[in-house]
Amino acid sequence: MSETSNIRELKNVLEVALLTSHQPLSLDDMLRLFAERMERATLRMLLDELRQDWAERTMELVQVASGYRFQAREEYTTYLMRLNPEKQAKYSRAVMETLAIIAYRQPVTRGDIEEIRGVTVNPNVMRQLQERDWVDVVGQREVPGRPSLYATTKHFLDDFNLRSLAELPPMEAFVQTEI
Amino acid sequence: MSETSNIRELKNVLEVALLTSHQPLSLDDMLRLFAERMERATLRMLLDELRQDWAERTMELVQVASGYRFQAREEYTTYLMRLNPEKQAKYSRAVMETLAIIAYRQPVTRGDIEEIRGVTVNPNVMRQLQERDWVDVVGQREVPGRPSLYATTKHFLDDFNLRSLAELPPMEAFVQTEI
Amino acid sequence: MTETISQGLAKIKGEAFTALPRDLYIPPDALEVYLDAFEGPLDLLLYLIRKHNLDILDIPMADLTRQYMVYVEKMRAIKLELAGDYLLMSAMLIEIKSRMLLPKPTEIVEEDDPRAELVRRLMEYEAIKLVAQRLDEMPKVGDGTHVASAYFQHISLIKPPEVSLNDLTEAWRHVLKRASHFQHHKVGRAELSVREHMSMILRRLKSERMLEFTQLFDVASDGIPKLVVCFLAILELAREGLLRITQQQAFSPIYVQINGDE
Repeated sequence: MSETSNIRELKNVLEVALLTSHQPLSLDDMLRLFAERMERATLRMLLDELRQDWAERTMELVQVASGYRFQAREEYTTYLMRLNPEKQAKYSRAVMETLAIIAYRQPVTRGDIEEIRGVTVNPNVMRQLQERDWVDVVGQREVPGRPSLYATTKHFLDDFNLRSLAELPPMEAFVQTEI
Repeated sequence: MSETSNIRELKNVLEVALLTSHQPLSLDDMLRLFAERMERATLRMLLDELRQDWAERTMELVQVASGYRFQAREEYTTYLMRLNPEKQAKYSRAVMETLAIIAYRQPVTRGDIEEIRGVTVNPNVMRQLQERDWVDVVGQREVPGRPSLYATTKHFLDDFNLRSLAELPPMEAFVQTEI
Repeated sequence: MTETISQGLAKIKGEAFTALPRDLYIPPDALEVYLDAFEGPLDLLLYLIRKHNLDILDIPMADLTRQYMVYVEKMRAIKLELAGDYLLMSAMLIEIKSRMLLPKPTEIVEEDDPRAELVRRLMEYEAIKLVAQRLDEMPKVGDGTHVASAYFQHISLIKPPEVSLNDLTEAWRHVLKRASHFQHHKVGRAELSVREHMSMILRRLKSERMLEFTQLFDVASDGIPKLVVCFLAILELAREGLLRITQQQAFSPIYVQINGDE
């Protein structure tokens, strides 16, 4: 018995997934949506149809390096900029600590970060770091759930005026004096 | 000269803004989208139409404490959960009970929470709730030591799909079991 | 009886226990987990009341106190640090019990019942416990509710927050201070560059899928130290199970790919 009876329903699942995802979805990601096996060719065809369904609408389905995403058509940018999502002038302590852990311990999973900080990682924190293009996903750890591995980006090094991570201040001094 | 020539166009702008915003948009946010002045009543009417346009579709336009947002219809949850098998770590009972006390008895001090739960509040519990932005300090009680008073945030209501505290599940009185 | 015990124990992290071993014999290891399942003295008392189907409005104090004390003794035996809040409650129970032994006035007004305060607290705690469960089960953003977050091309009008290297190291220092298991951990330059190479290699393999081992080294332009670091990074990735390194037969090319990639 098929859980998704028809093409319309399959496309709907893809549409929902793409509209609610914080980051582009790869073909592999999208294949995981369905309990049943799907050919990559079928998936590509569905995505193509979905793109056409939205051809006259507000968002467009585009393909970028790491996968597919819906994005606002350019003509709406002027409006959206007015929204001015009042970015806070400072990152929270959670954001900075998470960034520090990723910088010093990469590649790490969300679980690793939680273990080190002792608190759950707020999805918003990861989003802020990814939006700023300081952190991205470099792979999955091969354990149940295949958690994403996060690492800092080149852009992070640029913004902090570093040529490589080796230029980050070493921590020996702190640890010894501190505890 | 009107920049948005017709209702269709106005609704499109709202649709794009709501689909790309990570957080709910208030009426004031949405009024900022348009260069021209718009009545709140007009905006409400447009939102209502937009909700109807999506009535048969994958996402629904809902209203929560801090505004409006599009979210995936419940029937897609099963699919979407497969996308992130990396489950959000569950909060402990201590965290959830503390949250419940703050939600239902706010504003409360740590002492109040300890009195109700009969155990000391672990500072880590408060930290988790504050980091998630579900709880914050709204003042001090004017007693010796001036302990902080905690309350839930708008963000808490948003995350729990609530428009106000009045929508919290009702507290049940103690039930004598038959077993 | 043993059957009910094991059933109850199996559900430890989930719902409240459904079965309490009447004789209280639980293997010592299990007992620790078992007692851990209680959130405090009130939770334990509620459990006992539910379990023995006692009337909350007319609690038999002698019974309840006795049962409670049995548990507390067990706790004292294995987890002394837990006992603080529990001991306080023992004292309260005993006090209530003794006050009930005092000669009563002919007419008992409800407020005079020494149990009133305890009952009020138990009822309040149970109500909170129930709504906490409800809250936990509600779909919420990040757990069951999926909100729209499609992309749009930001034009940077808003200056993003400024962060200095100092802020970052300060944050890291905080983390170290808190995470006690980091106490002896040193993050030196050498290790950092290995970690950096680990990320770089993963990134490259993500786009190119499979590479020949030698392709990972740029012998022409990288100095020896960098080559060594790169090699260490490959070893570390292999150790963490992130890479799959294959070779068809001796002396044939060695291939490196991300573990789990088809």
